[in-house]
Amino acid sequence: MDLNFTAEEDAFRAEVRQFLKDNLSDEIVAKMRGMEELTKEDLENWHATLQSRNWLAAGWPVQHGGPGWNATQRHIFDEECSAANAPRIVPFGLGMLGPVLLKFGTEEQKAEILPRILDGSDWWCQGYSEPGAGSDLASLKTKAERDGDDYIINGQKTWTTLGQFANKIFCLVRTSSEGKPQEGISFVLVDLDTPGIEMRPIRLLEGGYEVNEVFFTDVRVPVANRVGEENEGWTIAKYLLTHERTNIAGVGASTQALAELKMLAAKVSRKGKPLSIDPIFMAKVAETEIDLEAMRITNLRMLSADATGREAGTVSSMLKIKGTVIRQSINDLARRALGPAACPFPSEEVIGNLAVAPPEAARNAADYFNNRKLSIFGGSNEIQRNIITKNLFGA
Amino acid sequence: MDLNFTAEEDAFRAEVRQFLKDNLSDEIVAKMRGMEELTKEDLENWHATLQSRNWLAAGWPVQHGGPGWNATQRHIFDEECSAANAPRIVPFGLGMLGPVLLKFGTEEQKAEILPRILDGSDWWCQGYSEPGAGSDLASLKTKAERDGDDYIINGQKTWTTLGQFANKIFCLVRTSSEGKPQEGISFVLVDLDTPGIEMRPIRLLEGGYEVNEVFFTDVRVPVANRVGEENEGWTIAKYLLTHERTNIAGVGASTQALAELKMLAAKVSRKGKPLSIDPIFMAKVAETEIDLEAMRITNLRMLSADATGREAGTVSSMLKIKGTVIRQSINDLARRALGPAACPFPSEEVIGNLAVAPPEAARNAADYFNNRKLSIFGGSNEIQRNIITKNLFGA
Amino acid sequence: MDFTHTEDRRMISDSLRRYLADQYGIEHRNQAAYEAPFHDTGKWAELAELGILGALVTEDQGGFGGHGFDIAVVFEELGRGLCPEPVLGNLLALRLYAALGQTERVDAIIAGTARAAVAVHETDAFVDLDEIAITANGSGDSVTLTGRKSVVYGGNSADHILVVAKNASGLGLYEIAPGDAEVMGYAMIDGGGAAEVILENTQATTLSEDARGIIEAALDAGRLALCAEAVGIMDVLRDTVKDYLLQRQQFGRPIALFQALQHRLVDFSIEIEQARSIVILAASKLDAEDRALHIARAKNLIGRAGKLVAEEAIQMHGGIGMTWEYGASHYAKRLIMLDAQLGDTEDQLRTSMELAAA
Amino acid sequence: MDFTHTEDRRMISDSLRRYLADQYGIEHRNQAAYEAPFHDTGKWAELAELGILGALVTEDQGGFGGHGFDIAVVFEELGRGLCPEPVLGNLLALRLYAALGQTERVDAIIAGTARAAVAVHETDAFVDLDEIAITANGSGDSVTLTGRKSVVYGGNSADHILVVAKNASGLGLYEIAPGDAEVMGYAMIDGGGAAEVILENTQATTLSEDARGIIEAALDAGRLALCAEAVGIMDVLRDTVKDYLLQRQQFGRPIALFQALQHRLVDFSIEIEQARSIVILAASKLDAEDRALHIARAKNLIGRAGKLVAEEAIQMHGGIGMTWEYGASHYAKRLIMLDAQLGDTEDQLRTSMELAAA
Repeated sequence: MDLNFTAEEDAFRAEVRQFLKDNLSDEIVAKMRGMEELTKEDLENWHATLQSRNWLAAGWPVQHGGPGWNATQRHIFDEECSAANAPRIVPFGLGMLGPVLLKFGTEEQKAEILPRILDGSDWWCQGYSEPGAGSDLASLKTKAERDGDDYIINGQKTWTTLGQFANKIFCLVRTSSEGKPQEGISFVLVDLDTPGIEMRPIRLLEGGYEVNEVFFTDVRVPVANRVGEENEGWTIAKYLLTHERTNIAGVGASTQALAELKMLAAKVSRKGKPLSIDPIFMAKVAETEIDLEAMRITNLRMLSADATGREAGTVSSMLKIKGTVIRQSINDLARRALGPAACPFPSEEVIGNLAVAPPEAARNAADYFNNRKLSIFGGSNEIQRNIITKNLFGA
Repeated sequence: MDLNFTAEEDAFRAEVRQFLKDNLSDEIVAKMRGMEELTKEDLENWHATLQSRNWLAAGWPVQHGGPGWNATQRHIFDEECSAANAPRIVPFGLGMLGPVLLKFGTEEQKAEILPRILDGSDWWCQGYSEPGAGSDLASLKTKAERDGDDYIINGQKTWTTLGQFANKIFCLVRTSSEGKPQEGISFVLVDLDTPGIEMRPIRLLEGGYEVNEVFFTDVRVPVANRVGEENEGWTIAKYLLTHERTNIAGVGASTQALAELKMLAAKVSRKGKPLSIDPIFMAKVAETEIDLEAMRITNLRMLSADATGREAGTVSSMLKIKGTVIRQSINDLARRALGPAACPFPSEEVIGNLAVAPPEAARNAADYFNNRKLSIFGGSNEIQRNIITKNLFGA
Repeated sequence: MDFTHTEDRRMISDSLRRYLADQYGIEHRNQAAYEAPFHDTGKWAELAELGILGALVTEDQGGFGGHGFDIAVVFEELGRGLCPEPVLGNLLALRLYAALGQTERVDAIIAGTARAAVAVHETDAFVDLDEIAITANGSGDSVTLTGRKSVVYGGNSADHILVVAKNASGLGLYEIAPGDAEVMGYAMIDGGGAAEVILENTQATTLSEDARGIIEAALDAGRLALCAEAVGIMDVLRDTVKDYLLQRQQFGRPIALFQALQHRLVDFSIEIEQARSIVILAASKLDAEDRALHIARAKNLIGRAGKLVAEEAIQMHGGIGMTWEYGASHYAKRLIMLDAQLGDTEDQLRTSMELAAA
Repeated sequence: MDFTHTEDRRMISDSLRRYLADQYGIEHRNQAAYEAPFHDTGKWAELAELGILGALVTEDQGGFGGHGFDIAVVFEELGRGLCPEPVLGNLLALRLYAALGQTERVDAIIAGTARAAVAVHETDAFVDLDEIAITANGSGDSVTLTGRKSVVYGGNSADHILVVAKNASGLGLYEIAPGDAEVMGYAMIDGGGAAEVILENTQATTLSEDARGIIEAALDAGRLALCAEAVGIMDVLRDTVKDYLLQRQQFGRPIALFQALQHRLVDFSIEIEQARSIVILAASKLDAEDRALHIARAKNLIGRAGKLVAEEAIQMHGGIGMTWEYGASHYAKRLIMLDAQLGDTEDQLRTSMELAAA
């Protein structure tokens, strides 16, 4: 048993920290601390900054332009990025499509697509969920019918995150209605400029805009755009669900959010005293912090074991559930800390001129509401419990 | 809206309180506060005391020897009994079999059995659950086969509370295996002296003895001992499950337990201060007290509505669930209040000579463990949730 | 004991429910709630006509209600209809004007011809009146006020603003004309309007130099109102979840058949009944000596139940519960945010612990 | 980073697990645990032979372990086997004797030829050393002690009792022979022995007049031990529940198919992993400067997770989980009660809040 990082790992951490210090602007840090939506430009600039150091595609092998990090290095990188309030890397191309192509793509697909993800030529988004099939992916209805060398796609996708910034979408579509529902699904890549595609914004409950509906009407896509075999998209979908594990618990982001919460508690007062010395409130903060400490170790245990298969599914589902519970608990406490100052709708005007709350906390309530998504999107916590159940009972 | 009791009701309360003051011995009160098991004699004496005032069979009509109280009077009586630390009336004859006979029994059965419950000649116990059929009563297997004017009973019952004090048992038995599982059940009365019956104690996890297994081997019971029609026992079972509602929430007992908890918190200390001024502990006490206050009103609302049918089932299941959660929370806090003084096994010797805890609190941990039964016995909280679900969805 | 409302209260409850259902649908609501003045002035007049403001003070005071249950029935319906009108701010003002015998103001508010708001919160005085820092300069007719009052409910659309401020004898109550201060209105995140009120040597009329008692009573009336509003909201959310579970299919069957969801629906339904009960108790105590304890307890339970119901309602809806377009998400948002008004779950817990120990 | 145990630790863990499974079945355990001397002296000697006591102190001190992970692996197995032997009391004593260089005592305990216990708790000093009231009279060789020490773990079967008492320089550590005091032994509700130790001018040997630091360290080692024991217990309870759900039929199918139970099993399984993680962290910190903070945090989390797991395990078993005869009920009981030892969930929370703020 040794919970310490090696000297090399510590050196790597120092290198990352220095890079972030040198390259992350105060403006971006302020936006991140204030939970502001980043612009497309903000995100593209940050991607480019990382790519300049070859650190953008953290999970990719060296020959395809990744840094070739192991799981521990990636973890250290994630931790430092969170601690520095760096923007999160947009995962759809780098963390999702990239690994899929690396495993299932043809050489042509890899050669054509991967470089364009790295250099920012393409911004990918995800076409998985449908209005009638959220967590139950196998029941998806969007159809791709073969017509010569093309598929004709008809249907609707939803919850497409940052689709408004994207020029490409990868989709699960139904290419056959025979057999089990999972059996007739294929994974295809679609250019969002193709005629027949319409993207409509979905406004989230707190007022923000980050997800979209995507409508497909007779959209013609070359069969060559399929990744993997026809009707075998389910394998890819499952691979994606369990592949991206290093940051599923969100330990770094929660650690940062907890630090902000504690600073906030020292700034606001209740009954004439700083909230940070109120035992009832701080007991909740302390227990949340303890849970987070434990999860940090759980996360390291998983990294270290580098488990595969069934057990990996269980652990990553556990981290997803507990990680979201902890993050949502921090959000809840941060909103509460503000008292009635949490009430104003956090418009630019309110934050800029009215300063009802400490400015970096003005979006706490909005962030609380927005982060209710964490336990719903990407496989709801209920679905995660079902997955764990199956593994527990060996079914 | 009027939450006040009428002048008559207040007068009735005063009368009950005075009676309890005059008739409840200090010895019994001390045993109740100390959560000691009462002896058979203690219970019989208390029954006799109440019966001397005609107050024993609270739910029975006047012509059968009850006081003819309405639901509010019964509630007041229960509240005062709990507040005075009076023993609980043993429910099997008075609260369960009595009402069943009043509704389903023949005139002969009523005339023969009811007076013997009132005067203490008979002590009834309950033969419902079976090892394979706890909350799923319909799957019971104990068989009663017709042989002339008798049934021959074979099988096993379990969780028979205070069976060790009883001379009679009422049972659900299977008289037919045709149709739905509920359809072939009958309700029969059995003398525990009948050859072929063996009662074995079940020790509960905290070490106490209050429940039993009852084994039936070729036990011969006259068909005349059946209540209701053959194969229609399910109707009676369901009636019993929803009939006894006035005290299902246990508000009185929880109120008394909470008062004891608060007294205890003032007696014990943490970090040099009385636990009763520790905000972290007392916050939990306060929230439990608030929940109990709310449940007191929920209970009164139900009394007042005197609901029947589906809604009554929902409300009584809700009260059962929340009532047990609150009571168990009080038990948990009471055990915690003692710190390591909760550790000793509460033998007579420990309580009598060692005085590790305040003597009236020495059984707090045992009581905590024993009261885990509250959410399991008498229809587990899971079964109650299923009942409420059915009613919510109108299924 | 009697748990049925009087005929009069049932009537106002029924008519308010019908009015909001017919006239204040969720789309109109969401428009009104987030665009200045963050409510619908036309509807305000109609609500006044329905008598919902008169119901908030007694006959002696010029209304026709004024007891705990009057406030409760009105706000339960406002909750059920997710009404963003500034009734809370006007309730506070009405109770204060009425307690001080300011008949003219009371009548105008009841008639819907004037609106008022009460400025209590300061940055370092969220709930505890002892911490209020703004101090009245001068006395009698020539009083000025300087400082900032924060998150004044309905302050953006008020014709009169009552300001709570310190003075030599304790806490006083002062009236200002909004035009004499800087009033910066904004929408709240759950809709409806509030304002920052910045006072700088602002001329004020002294209404009372020793108003602490009536201020506490008015705030408690406001807390009761919020609790009752929460019950109306929770009833809607329970029904919405129930309907959604029956209608939504997953893995080929309605998700209402998934036992894990069933049991969670049951658990929060139980808390809704607990919430209803504690509001009944608190309403019955609004004029009693132990008012403050019972109100604090009620708002603590409502805070806990509300959080459970709101979060479960969003979660059990899945993605759709996260959207602006779906009505239930706004109900959930309001349910969460009302906890922050006039003292939240923990504030009320501290208060009830102090009062119970006293 | 490396989350695998050393070969040595795996060996002692495996042999202890096998020994307890083979030699200390639940029926024998329940007999030994509740009949004086509340453990099995024969088995104690065998456990000593297995080396489990030697594992609790370092090589320098005469043992062959002594680090956090040594304590953790031993106690995790003691938990898994629900062992009622007085290892906790002897751990505390060993750590103190070893810190003071009392080689003879250390060797005797490791060899299994002597047992010792540490008397800390008093009626008004459960966890906080500042509140200890018993004061040493005299100094050096002629010290007497008067007062009552409460719930001394393993005190009923100890050959030596270490007493924590006040003196002029702070907290001292004194040794008494049990025969010189009144030692009233009893079973604990979850099995195993403890004692009240009543001192009346009891002759004592001074081991240290300034022992606060080593006492705190020893208590923290005890807390870590309890946390690790809890993890072993929780693993057994999870497996037992899992098996029971698969085997128990209701309404014609295994109750493992009921989703509400599935999701609850998942939720407490997650807490078990969290518990395992926090024990690893705490074990790694036993010799570190921030030991006290990490130990307090671990025992707080263990208290919360333990309560959830124990209560759910009983509940999900239904009636059978309520019985003495069924093994899991004893595991649940131990899991609940160990929280009360050496400072419970709330005590540890207060401590960790104080330490984090310091």
